[in-house]
Amino acid sequence: MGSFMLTKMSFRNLFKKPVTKMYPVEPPVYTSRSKGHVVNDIKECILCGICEKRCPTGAIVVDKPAETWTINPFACIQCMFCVRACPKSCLTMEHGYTPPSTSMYTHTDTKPELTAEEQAEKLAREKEKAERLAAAKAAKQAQAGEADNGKE
Amino acid sequence: MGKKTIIPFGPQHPVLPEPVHVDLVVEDEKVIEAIPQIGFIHRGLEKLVQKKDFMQFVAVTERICGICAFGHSMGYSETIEILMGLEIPKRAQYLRVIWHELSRIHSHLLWLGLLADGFGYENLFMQCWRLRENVLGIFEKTTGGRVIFSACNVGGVTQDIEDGDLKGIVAILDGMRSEYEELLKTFLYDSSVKNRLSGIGYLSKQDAESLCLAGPFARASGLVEDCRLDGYGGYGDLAAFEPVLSEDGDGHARCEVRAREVYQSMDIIAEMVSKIPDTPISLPVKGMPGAGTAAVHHVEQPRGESFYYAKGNGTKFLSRFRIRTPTSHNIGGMTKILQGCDLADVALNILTIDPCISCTER
Amino acid sequence: MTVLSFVIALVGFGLVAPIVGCLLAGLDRKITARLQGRVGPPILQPYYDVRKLLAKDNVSVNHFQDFYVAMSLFMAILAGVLFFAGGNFLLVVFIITLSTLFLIVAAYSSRSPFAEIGAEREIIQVMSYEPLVILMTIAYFLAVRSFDVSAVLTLSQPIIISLPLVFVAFLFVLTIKLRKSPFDLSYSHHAHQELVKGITTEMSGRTLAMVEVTHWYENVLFMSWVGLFLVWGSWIGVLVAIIVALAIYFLEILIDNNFARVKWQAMLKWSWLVTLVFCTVNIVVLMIVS
Amino acid sequence: MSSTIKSPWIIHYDASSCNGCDIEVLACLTPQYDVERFGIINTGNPKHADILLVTGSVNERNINVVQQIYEQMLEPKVVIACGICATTGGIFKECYNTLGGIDKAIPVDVYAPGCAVRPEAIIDAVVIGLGILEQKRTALEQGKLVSEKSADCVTAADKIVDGQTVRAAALKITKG
Amino acid sequence: MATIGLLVVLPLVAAAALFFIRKDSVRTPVVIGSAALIMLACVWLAIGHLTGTMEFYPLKSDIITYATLLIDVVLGIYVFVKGIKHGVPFASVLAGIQTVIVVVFELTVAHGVSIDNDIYIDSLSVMMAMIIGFVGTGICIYALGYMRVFQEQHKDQEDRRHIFFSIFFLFLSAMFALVFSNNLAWLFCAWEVTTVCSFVLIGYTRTEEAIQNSFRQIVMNMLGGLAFAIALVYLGSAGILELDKLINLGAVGLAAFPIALLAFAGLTKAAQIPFQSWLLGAMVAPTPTSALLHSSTMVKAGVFLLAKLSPAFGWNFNGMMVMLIGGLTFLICAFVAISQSNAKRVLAYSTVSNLGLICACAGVGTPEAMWAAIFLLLFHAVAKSLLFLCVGTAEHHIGSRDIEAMDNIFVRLPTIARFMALGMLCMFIAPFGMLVSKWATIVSIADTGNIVLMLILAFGSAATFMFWAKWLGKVLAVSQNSPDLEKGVYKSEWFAIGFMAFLVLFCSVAFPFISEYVVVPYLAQFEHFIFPGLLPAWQTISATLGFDNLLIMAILVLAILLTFGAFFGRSKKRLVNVYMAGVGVDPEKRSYRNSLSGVSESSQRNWYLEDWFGEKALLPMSNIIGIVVLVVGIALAFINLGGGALL
Ligand code: SF4
Ligand code: SF4
Ligand code: SF4
Ligand code: SF4
Ligand code: SF4
Ligand code: SF4
Ligand code: SF4
Repeated sequence: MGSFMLTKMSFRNLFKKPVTKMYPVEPPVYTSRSKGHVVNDIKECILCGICEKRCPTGAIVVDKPAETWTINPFACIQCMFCVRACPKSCLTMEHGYTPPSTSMYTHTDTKPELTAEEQAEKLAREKEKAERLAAAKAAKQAQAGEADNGKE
Repeated sequence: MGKKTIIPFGPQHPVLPEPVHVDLVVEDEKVIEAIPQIGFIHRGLEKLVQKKDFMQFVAVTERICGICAFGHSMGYSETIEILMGLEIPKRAQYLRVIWHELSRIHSHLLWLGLLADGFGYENLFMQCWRLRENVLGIFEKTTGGRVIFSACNVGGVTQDIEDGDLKGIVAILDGMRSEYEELLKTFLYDSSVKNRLSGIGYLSKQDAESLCLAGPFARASGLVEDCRLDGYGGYGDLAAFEPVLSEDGDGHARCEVRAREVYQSMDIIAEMVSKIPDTPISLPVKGMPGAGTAAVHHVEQPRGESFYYAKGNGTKFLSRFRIRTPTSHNIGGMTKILQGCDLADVALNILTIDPCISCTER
Repeated sequence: MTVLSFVIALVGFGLVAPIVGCLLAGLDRKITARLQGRVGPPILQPYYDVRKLLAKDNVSVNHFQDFYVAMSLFMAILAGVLFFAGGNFLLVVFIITLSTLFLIVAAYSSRSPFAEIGAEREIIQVMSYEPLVILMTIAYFLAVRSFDVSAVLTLSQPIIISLPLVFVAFLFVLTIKLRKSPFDLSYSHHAHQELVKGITTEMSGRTLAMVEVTHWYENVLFMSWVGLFLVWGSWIGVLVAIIVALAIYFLEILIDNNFARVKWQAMLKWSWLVTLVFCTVNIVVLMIVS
Repeated sequence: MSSTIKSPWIIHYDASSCNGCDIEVLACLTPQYDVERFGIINTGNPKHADILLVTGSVNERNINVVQQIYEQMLEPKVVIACGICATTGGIFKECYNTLGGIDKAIPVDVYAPGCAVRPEAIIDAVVIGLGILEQKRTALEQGKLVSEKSADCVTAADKIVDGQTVRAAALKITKG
Repeated sequence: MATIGLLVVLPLVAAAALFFIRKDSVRTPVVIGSAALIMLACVWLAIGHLTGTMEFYPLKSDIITYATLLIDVVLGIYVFVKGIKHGVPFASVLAGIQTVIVVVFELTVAHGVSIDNDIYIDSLSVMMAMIIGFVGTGICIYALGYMRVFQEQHKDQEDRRHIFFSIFFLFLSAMFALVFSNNLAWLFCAWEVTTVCSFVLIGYTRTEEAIQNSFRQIVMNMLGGLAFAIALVYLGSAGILELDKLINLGAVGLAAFPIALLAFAGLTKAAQIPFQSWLLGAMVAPTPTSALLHSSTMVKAGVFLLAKLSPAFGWNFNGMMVMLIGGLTFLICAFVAISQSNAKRVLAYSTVSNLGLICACAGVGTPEAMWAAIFLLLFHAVAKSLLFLCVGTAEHHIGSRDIEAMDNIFVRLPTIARFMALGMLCMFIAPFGMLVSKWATIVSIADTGNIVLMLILAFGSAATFMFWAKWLGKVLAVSQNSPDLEKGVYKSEWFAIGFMAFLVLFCSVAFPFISEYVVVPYLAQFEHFIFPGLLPAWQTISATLGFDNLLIMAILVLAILLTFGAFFGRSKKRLVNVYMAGVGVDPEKRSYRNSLSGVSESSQRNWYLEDWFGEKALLPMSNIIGIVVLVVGIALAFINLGGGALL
């Protein structure tokens, strides 16, 4: 029993600098893992829609035809399911929460228009792919043909 | 004197962190009747299993309650792991224990603060919450979140803590000890605190037993009641585990049990850190919970036993998921101790059972 | 007390007290915050609060409450003016009690369950400190041979020398009067008590602002009661009184921050016990000595 | 600048929050964040409060409570929805007993996202709320208020929404 | 002198007339007419004597002396018979003994004593006469309306209102006789008449409880009467049968024993511990009776006698006894009042408590204390009667005399509630009369340095604050609209209540002047024999209390009245609902959605702190202490102060 048992601590507090973080005068401090908002490196995104499927709150909407990736920051619960699920690892959980606002909004990333070079490269890639496919098909057919032959 | 004082206590009431409603019938300041009612936070989340697959659902369970958030995700994950026969790696088990015990420290500090506020000791409240920020800092550093941090999923944990950081956690906790000691002394021995806590809301061991109390509420009445004794997950590897008990059965005893459990948790964390093996932190989950399989599990949350039941049906959606939370056990005890107490003690009595309305109502 | 001194006190107390009271309240909040390891609000925060309250919408639960509260404010000012005009101490005591009564009635008039319980508790608080306050004035009379406040200025030594125990007992109930923990039963500035905001639950806007200002006036008055124990017929006395009053104010803040709120039973028991023992001993000794 | 924004008293109501946001609201009051720096007091009484912080979504049971608390607050008043549950219903929005965000019940002035909402976000939200509070006060003085969120409040407040201005406005308040 | 006769005879005639009047239409004008005449006579008396010094009148009328003897015998026989009839032999025994003593005394001892002055007038007795004349008759008028409702509500009871009114006026007559008699035998006769009148009035309803309580009253007061009779015998044999001579002897100490007996009689009549229970029991009577007993008659006779004897008290055993009993009663009954929820019982305990304070002041016996006692008596009379009348009317219109039932009375009975609040304010708060008088008490006690009384006063005041404040709060609680029940209140009731309210305010405002021109001159005549060395009365009071302070109080009363008149209830604020934790349903009824999803009404009951201050907790012990103090006090007076010397 006794009284004033907290007084020592109180006096210590009185003569020490307060522990208060002076936000917003001083910017907030984040750790390396701090969760804030989800950012999509849209260039890498292939609009596969896995993140949309994995998101438990339906915060992400992927519109393949329109080439957009949309997130509703007012629905995202920072669970990181999308980040972990993304096959391209193009989603990251950035520091810094979505700032409060007087109205709710969504954030949309559109796949950027490709530059001429990229266009060419893409075309080249597609062409190469088509060729590869064609080759493979041919090879398969050839194989099949062989097998048929073998059967016969 | 025909008339009685009848007060609507809650759901909005500054002393209640969560909405509860109590019809209080008071004479002078003596409570002669107290009829509680809840339901203001009921969301119906158990039914969500039909809409969220069993892997996603861990995010829902984590939000059963923002205080024992980790505990619920762990309880759920372990239930599913039992259901699917998964044995998760030891490191994941140990990490779960560490986070879970950290949660207990943060929960108890939070509760101690609220209790202090309940008896009008603002400074003490502030100091408890000031210390608690250390634990939240650990959470943010290790998982990125302060209160809800999605560190657990079925099959293990989502992120590792490097060994250096583990040492750091122990160091932070050790650093807290001396200041916590002062708080503990204030709670247990300061005359003005004792004056408010001693003797209020007494429940005998028999009462505690017949009312099926759980957690610190039960332990404060001398009941050995702690799921951690079952040694699930990493708890099985503890060298020794003795629940903190008190025989007094009053508000002060409940305060004491929780306050001392903070040390216990610190010790458990230190032990886990010293023993933690270097294994993977999760294992891939394949397949679905099988049709017709069911599992039950229980976890010792800061407030007591939380009970889980899950039933699979062969799809990615569970067909049933149920929780029974510590407060559901304890609410009978609360109504009992409210009878005949002083109005000034109503809030305290409600607080000393550390009610968790959010998880109770789900 | 002359008409002149009354007028001077009216102007002086009427204008200076709210400023001092406001600063004291601000200081209180700042120091409280620092004791808790926080930064705390600006010193002028109480002033901002009142200004804010004045700008709020003008509503009430009935047409009488704000009148009672205004009367409470008026009586608090009057008590202070009489005090500083050197008037009769007992009169001051009675009028400040009247001020409290108006506040109690204001709370009752709302018919809110929380305000009414707050009012009941306020009554208990009055009942706890009233004996001491009356005995203090009697002790004052025994020490000074007059009930007039101005009479202390004719003394050759402060009355605390003859009334040390009464002073201690007064400090005890001062905590109740200043509405500080452990005795902030009827309402406190912080929420989180079982009565929502107790007495002031139904007061809002301007009415609440008046309660705050009343509180400033009251605080200054009570602190000057502390000072009354320390002044004598010398200007040093005034200086000493101010310093000691500030120290006591700090002590009250410290107490506020180091105690759980007690229940009314304990408050009543303790304050009566302290009153009974300390005052009796002090007065008996005083009468034997003189 | 009037005193209204130097003394925002808050009331917090837990609609059907999971406690995560609640404890962050409470944490704002404690030493680490200490919003009393801005003159904020947690009054717990709608009649004294200027800002209503609601956490959690509304359900059948509490929607009336939320509305009653809101109605009992005196003008000028501001509502801040704290947390994802309060803004949209969050992960619970598909639950059978969840009606959705707070704006299903009362007009919301500021939405503060986050699960759980971070104390810093609450502070930002309050700062934005202060701007709106000040506008409403002016409107009240001119007799133009208003229990509903008026249109010009929204646009004016929107102007100070992006991070920079929020910070600037906040700095002005904390320093001034 | 003739006015005094008029004052005694007028009500007597009215009483006789009213005994035969059974019709309301005749009774009303008779009551009002006699009341008006009595008031006029009082005014006339006041004009002549209010500020004058003491005057004596040697009447030397044997007829009156024999008449008093006759009355004494008749009363004795009446009580004797009643006692037999209702099976209370103890009362009969007391009545028998008393009558025998008196008859023997009158026919033997008293015959030989020559009486110089039978009648006297001084400002105190004029003031008492004013109280009786104004307050008492006001209550009679009030009773007209009240008793009509009472009779309507108690149809089963035989209409005995003619007796009721007759006794009322008889009572007044006896009181007038009492305050002007210098001849102790006459005084005794009036004394006994008041006892029997209240006996009849308390038993008026003839219910079992009423009869039981009326007998409690008569037994306790007969004890006092017996003491009075013994004192008479004792004094008669010493050759002193005049009040003024007795008082002048008092300080010398020879008359200590008879004065102790007279003080005992006064204490029983003033319902002091351990005799408080008779006054509580008297609450079963219709409210005008209670009002009359409390404000202007009966108990006032007790304290009046003590106030008269006051100069003979001081630091002697008698003063000590009266002071201790008074102080104890003040303290304990104030506490017990906290635990009561029946409005009339609260009023009764408050009366007993206040009378205790008056007794204590009388016991202290300094000029300031006497000053305080007189003002306490005055303000108690006016404020208490106002309160009783309000409670009575309220009871008829809300159907209960429980304080809890008065919830929201502010809206349901707006005028009554406001008057009631005025009465309460006057009872316990500055700047109204009672508190100012209490102030003087504090001053006088501080002066004499009586630590026990200091403590009693300090704690008693706190208790007083509590029970009044909580009741006041209940009366002033406002809801926005409830039915107005005031329609059915009779004009006579309104008149009486309004009149009392006027008296309360008049006295509060005129306070400084009453003090300076009436009371202080009265006290000035005693300065020579109390506390030599103290300043004369007027100077002590001005030095410690100060005329200017009284003036401040009076101005404050006026200021409060004006502000209330100007602003009360004039607020322009928009009305909103009461906070109900978010689940309010109907703000008028204070209802809310309860735990069973139904609708409950919230309510608020005052605190009664039964465990701390209940009757059971406090009274048994205090009764024992009271009895011990009385026994020891009288015994000491008998043994120590040389009773033999006088003989
Ligand atoms: S999962 Fe990754 S790649 Fe697929 S749509 Fe989402 S962000 Fe794009
Ligand atoms: S973090 Fe979670 S809630 Fe947010 S978008 Fe990704 S999956 Fe959806
Ligand atoms: S399930 Fe229960 S709570 Fe729900 S409606 Fe039926 S009875 Fe009511
Ligand atoms: S708890 Fe289970 S049974 Fe109850 S509502 Fe939720 S899903 Fe349905
Ligand atoms: S008991 Fe429930 S509601 Fe309370 S903190 Fe824990 S999980 Fe949350
Ligand atoms: S016991 Fe309560 S706080 Fe803890 S996990 Fe369960 S619901 Fe959450
Ligand atoms: S937003 Fe997240 S933390 Fe907040 S109440 Fe909802 S689920 Fe809980």
